Amino acid sequence: MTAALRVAHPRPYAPDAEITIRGLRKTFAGSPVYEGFDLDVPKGAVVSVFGPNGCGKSTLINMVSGLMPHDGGQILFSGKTIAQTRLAYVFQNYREALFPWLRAIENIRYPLRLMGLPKHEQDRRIERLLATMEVRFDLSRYPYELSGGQQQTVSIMRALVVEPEVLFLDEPFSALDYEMTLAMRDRLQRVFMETGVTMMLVSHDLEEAIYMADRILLLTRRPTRIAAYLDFSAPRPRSAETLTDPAFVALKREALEIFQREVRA
Amino acid sequence: MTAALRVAHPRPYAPDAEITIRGLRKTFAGSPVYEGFDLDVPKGAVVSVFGPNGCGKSTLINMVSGLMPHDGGQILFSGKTIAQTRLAYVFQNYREALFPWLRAIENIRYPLRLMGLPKHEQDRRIERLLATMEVRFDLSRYPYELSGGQQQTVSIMRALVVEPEVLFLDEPFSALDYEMTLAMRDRLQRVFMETGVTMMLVSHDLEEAIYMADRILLLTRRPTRIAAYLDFSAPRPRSAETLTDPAFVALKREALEIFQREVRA
Amino acid sequence: RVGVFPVSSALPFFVARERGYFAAFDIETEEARLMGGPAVVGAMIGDQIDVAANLVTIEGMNANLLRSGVARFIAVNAQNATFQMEQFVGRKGLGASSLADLVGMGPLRAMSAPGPANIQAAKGVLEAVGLREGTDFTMTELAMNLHVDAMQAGTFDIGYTLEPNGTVMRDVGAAELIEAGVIATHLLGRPDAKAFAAGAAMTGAFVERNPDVAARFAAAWRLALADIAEDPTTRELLKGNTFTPSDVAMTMPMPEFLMADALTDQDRADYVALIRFAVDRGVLEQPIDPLDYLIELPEPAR
Amino acid sequence: MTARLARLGSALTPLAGVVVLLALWQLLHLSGAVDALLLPAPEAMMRALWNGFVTGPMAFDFLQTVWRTTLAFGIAAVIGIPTGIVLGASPQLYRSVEFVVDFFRSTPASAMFPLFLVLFGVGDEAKIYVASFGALLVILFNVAYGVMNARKTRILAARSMGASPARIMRDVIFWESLPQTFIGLRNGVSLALVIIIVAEMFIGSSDGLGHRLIEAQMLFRMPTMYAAIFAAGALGYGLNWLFALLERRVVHWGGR
Amino acid sequence: MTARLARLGSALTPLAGVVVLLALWQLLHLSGAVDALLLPAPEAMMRALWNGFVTGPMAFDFLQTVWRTTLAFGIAAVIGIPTGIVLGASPQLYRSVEFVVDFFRSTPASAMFPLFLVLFGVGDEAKIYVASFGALLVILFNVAYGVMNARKTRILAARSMGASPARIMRDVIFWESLPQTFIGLRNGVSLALVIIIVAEMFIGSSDGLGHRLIEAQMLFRMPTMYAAIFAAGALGYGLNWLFALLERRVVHWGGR
Ligand SMILES: Nc1ncnc2c1ncn2[C@@H]1O[C@H](COP(=O)(O)OP(=O)(O)OP(=O)(O)O)[C@@H](O)[C@H]1O
Ligand SMILES: Nc1ncnc2c1ncn2[C@@H]1O[C@H](COP(=O)(O)OP(=O)(O)OP(=O)(O)O)[C@@H](O)[C@H]1O
Ligand SMILES: [Mg+2]
Ligand SMILES: [Mg+2]
Repeated sequence: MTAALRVAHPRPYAPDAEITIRGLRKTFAGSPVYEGFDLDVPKGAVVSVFGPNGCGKSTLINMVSGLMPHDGGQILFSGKTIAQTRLAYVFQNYREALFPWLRAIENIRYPLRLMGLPKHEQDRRIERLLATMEVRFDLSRYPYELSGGQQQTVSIMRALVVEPEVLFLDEPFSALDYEMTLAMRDRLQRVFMETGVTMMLVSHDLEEAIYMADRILLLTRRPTRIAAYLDFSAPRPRSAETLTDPAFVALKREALEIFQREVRA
Repeated sequence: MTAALRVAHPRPYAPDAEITIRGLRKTFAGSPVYEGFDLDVPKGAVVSVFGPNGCGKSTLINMVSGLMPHDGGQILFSGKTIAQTRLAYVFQNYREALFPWLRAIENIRYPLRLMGLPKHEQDRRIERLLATMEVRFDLSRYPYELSGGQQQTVSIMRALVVEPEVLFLDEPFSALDYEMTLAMRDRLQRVFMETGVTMMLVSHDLEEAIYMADRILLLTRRPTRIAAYLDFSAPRPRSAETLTDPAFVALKREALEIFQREVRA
Repeated sequence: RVGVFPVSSALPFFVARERGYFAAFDIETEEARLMGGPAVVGAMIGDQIDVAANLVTIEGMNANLLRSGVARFIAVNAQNATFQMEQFVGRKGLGASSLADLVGMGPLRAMSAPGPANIQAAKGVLEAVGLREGTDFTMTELAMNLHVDAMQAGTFDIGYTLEPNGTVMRDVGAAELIEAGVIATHLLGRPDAKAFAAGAAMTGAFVERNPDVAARFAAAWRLALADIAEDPTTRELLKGNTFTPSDVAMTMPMPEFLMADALTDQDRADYVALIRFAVDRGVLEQPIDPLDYLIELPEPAR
Repeated sequence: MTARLARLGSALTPLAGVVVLLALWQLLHLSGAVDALLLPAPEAMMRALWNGFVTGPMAFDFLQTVWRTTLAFGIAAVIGIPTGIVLGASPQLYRSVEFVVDFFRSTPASAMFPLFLVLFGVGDEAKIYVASFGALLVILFNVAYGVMNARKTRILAARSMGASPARIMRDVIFWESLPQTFIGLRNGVSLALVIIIVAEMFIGSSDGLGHRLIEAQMLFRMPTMYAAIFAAGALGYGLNWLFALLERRVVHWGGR
Repeated sequence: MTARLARLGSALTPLAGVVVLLALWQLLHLSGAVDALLLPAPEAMMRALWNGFVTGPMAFDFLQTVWRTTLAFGIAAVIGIPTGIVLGASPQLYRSVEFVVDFFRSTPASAMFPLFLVLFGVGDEAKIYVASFGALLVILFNVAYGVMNARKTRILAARSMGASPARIMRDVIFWESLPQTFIGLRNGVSLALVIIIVAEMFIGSSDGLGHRLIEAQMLFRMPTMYAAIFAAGALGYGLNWLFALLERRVVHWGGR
């Protein structure tokens, strides 16, 4: 990482941003994914990331969360280092991110153990989490005994249980059933309203992306640029009515147009 | 498998069924998923399977396609054995079903090699397939170099290239972007219209499930029963208009009601 | 601390221990079983043992070449046609009753006990009777524990082996004796010559450090040698202590155990001749006089 | 009923191996291809084994060998597993010690005996350490490669949760490489046993299966020799079986 | 620039191992903990090595050992890999031969010499076969466990496409277990080398590193003995390095 070599960049730093990205560069096998990419994620906002397959959404989140090295540019957290920030991440491949040697419930408990919480506090937090979600399956099973959607549910629960400051969600509802998806959306919204967590959510469901978001980040094909960075400021809690709200419908149409123009380009 | 021990079952065999399931029984760790489960999948029909997480959709497809043993009951293909039927399967965990030692294009070619087709015929088929889909990424990459959605795309292409008689799709669009999902739906519809393949499609998107289907199979929670087995006979090719068709909207409402009743039960 | 290579030539150690001679001279022994010469020599150089109950003289001289005085022999074992140790055997039905009979039988597949000393002795003997390597015989060295198997399996025509393997082979019918005491007869020139192939040795460091203990040890050793010469029941001690089958322990040939001061002038000349052979054959890198490393310790005052 | 039969059958499967081995032996013996003195009937071996264990010293030898092997293996495992994990977690680090590991893995223990004699004296220690050393290298090698070949997603998951490198090794890499670790342990325990026996044969010992074996060889007591080999091999199988059992208990997620 | 330096650095990393080994040796030597006759300076070993290779017979010995090892290993790999795959694909089948595999894996080759001597004589064949046998077992064991521990999804995928069991083994299981196979091959090639050297030491040979080694040991020529050991160890490292290189080429998907 040659951050030191970075050329001075015109764009100023936004003071209220939780995550500030400047001049980000990432290359795979010689061809660039990101080049001089800038982004601000406001503190306490939900940013939905919407873009075509392979444009680099997972790559972006991986770099921001410090799991993947970037080739150039800077990623800054508001005043803190990544290590000081309590973050949680729901991986796109939730199957491989769970620990098969731990039961589902222990998978959920694991980040709490990492935080060094005493046992009773761990139990308390888990119980609090369970109380707010209707989990219909046996959490004392091992991950490989669960269906895809159940695994994804466990994965989300593991992320929520730490009450993170920053939450990354990479297509977190892709395997959930109709009911569960709705429930999880609501649950996330409630978490957001209660704790003001900063969230980056990747979703291929435009309706969902807008419904959840304060800001919608539309990305182009590789090399990836920002096609648009839209605002959606409907009041929370949002509900089924929001979906039929004219502002919502208009924004959705606009986003779709931008997306289709960029994708077909 | 104690098929021989099966007690006589009242339900008659449907003569026009591609797949006939009678008295299916499957137990995991002592608790049943299926018990005395009957189902007919008509020849040349698309059956969408819709049901809550963990109800046994993947399990059902796995058993029908002969990949997982069942504990009792019969699964019959019209007059043929499974081995004689050319079937294709898009796995829910598409990531692990691709061969990482083969390039994407070779992954797609693999089933053709299995069929023993000569090289030029393989090439011809692959070209024909590629001509009908807009693949925007480099197929000479290895699977682990592809994004989630790209991997899923390869997975679907591998299934389509063999021009199967029976096609199983387990949440095949879960990782695809907006455009790609639409394109794939259309592509599948075209395949269906051209070849009259029998299809079983698992989807959590009710709209998609109905849009694609001749029949919609609604499943309950475990132990899994058929909540409803609805017909949808809108003419093909279907398009965006279909989604606003009153019959479609009514059916969707009905299915949703049934589903919610069963899931909340 | 005594290093013991558990073969028949270690008998004096067991006699001295079991019959209480060590105890009588107030010596406590700690037995370290070591398989083969290199291990014994290494332990002597490394000062891990004080005495080697049985050390091949050529290996001892080799050690002395590396560091003078590491191996000082208090006793040596003679072997010849009477005191049989090394010998040539032939496979069943070979029909040779002396080495001379082998002439013209070639090419013979020969095996030898392992190590350059043994190989050179074996080759030297065959060459002395007029056989040439390559045309009349080919020589393969083989670990001692495989000798009986190899002869029984008919892998070789003739073999240069040591006791008790020779006796075992004859007993199980794996091979027939051709000639024993071949070093004395063919290399030293007389059937009654004494080939001092092995002996009991002390490290120079030990002798210097504890001359008194060394002297008492030698005295105990002397009593044991005397017993062995006169009392065949000492051989009972071969059983269990050494790799000697109990059924042959009482009958198998043994070398003649001699204290260093019991060597006659002729014996000394034979000893020098043997070592010179080793030097000539390149087994020892430089000439060395073995007599310098015979040590005669005074009778301890009791 | 069928389930219980099946369970019984699968418990007996390993016995099939014994039977096959003895049957092949018996056939070879009967065929006369090999001199009967050199390859006695399995029955003669069995008798020697029985006598050796019941009236002879073999039971004691067996226990001595078991004890030495256990010690040697224990040392090797305790050092080898953590070292393997740490080295494997940093391929660059592993490459820098790879020469030493591969060097000594490819050097016969018998060649190293002189050095170990010098370093550790002529007692049991030398044998135990040389066996430990051999087993250690194999365990370390297997564990390190298990770690290097492990999937990276779970490590990333743990890191995203803020786990320290040490925690990641303990909580993730250790488990992730566990199947390979078991293979290493089984390779290691067999090697420890082999080296102990060879040491008992060639560094000199007054007990142990290796001593019994070389003595029988020297004395041309073939049934006893084969009995000692059989005891050693069966011991090796037994130790491996223990680990296989443990593995099946612990690595329940294997292949899933 | 930095990239090229880094590449150079990583190419030199293995040398670090050599340096570390020699430095430790030198230290041990200088410390005087071990008698200098028994553990000569590494420099003396190096000189013996150089002389042995340039003017002495060591180059020929080295090639002989390489040749025997290659043959033995080749036979073992050609038989071991397919057998391992077939056995591993059916755990029940594997259990039934497990006794034999674990038995002989835990039996020292030196103990089996009498039998192999009887079966194959004292020529090169005996050495090569006994080494083959040893390496075969290790390769088979590793491959079979690699297969058993492999993930099942891809096998199911191939089966759903109508692949026959034989095709599945060739097209999927083989690849799936390839990382483990390479570990097995590396264990196997080291073991083949070890057994060849031990055989050269103990069953009649007039050349080969093992012969050179035992001769030097008998003559107490320590520098030559260590030179032979060093040559053997370095050969072992070289063979392992070849496989590591091959593995990095072939198993590009490792850990992903
Ligand atoms: N290891 C790699 N080698 C080469 N290219 C890679 C590698 N990993 C990712 N890529 C490429 O980088 C691009 C971005 O991948 P990424 O997974 O971030 O996409 P994504 O936006 O998350 O897509 P999806 O919606 O399908 O999940 C893709 O085009 C992919 O082919
Ligand atoms: N190996 C196993 N052991 C125990 N239970 C299992 C095992 N495999 C699956 N199950 C259970 O079987 C049920 C059906 O699983 P299946 O994967 O078929 O669900 P699904 O309908 O495909 O769900 P999803 O929509 O989440 O993919 C689940 O409740 C799961 O917990
Ligand atoms: Mg992605
Ligand atoms: Mg499923």
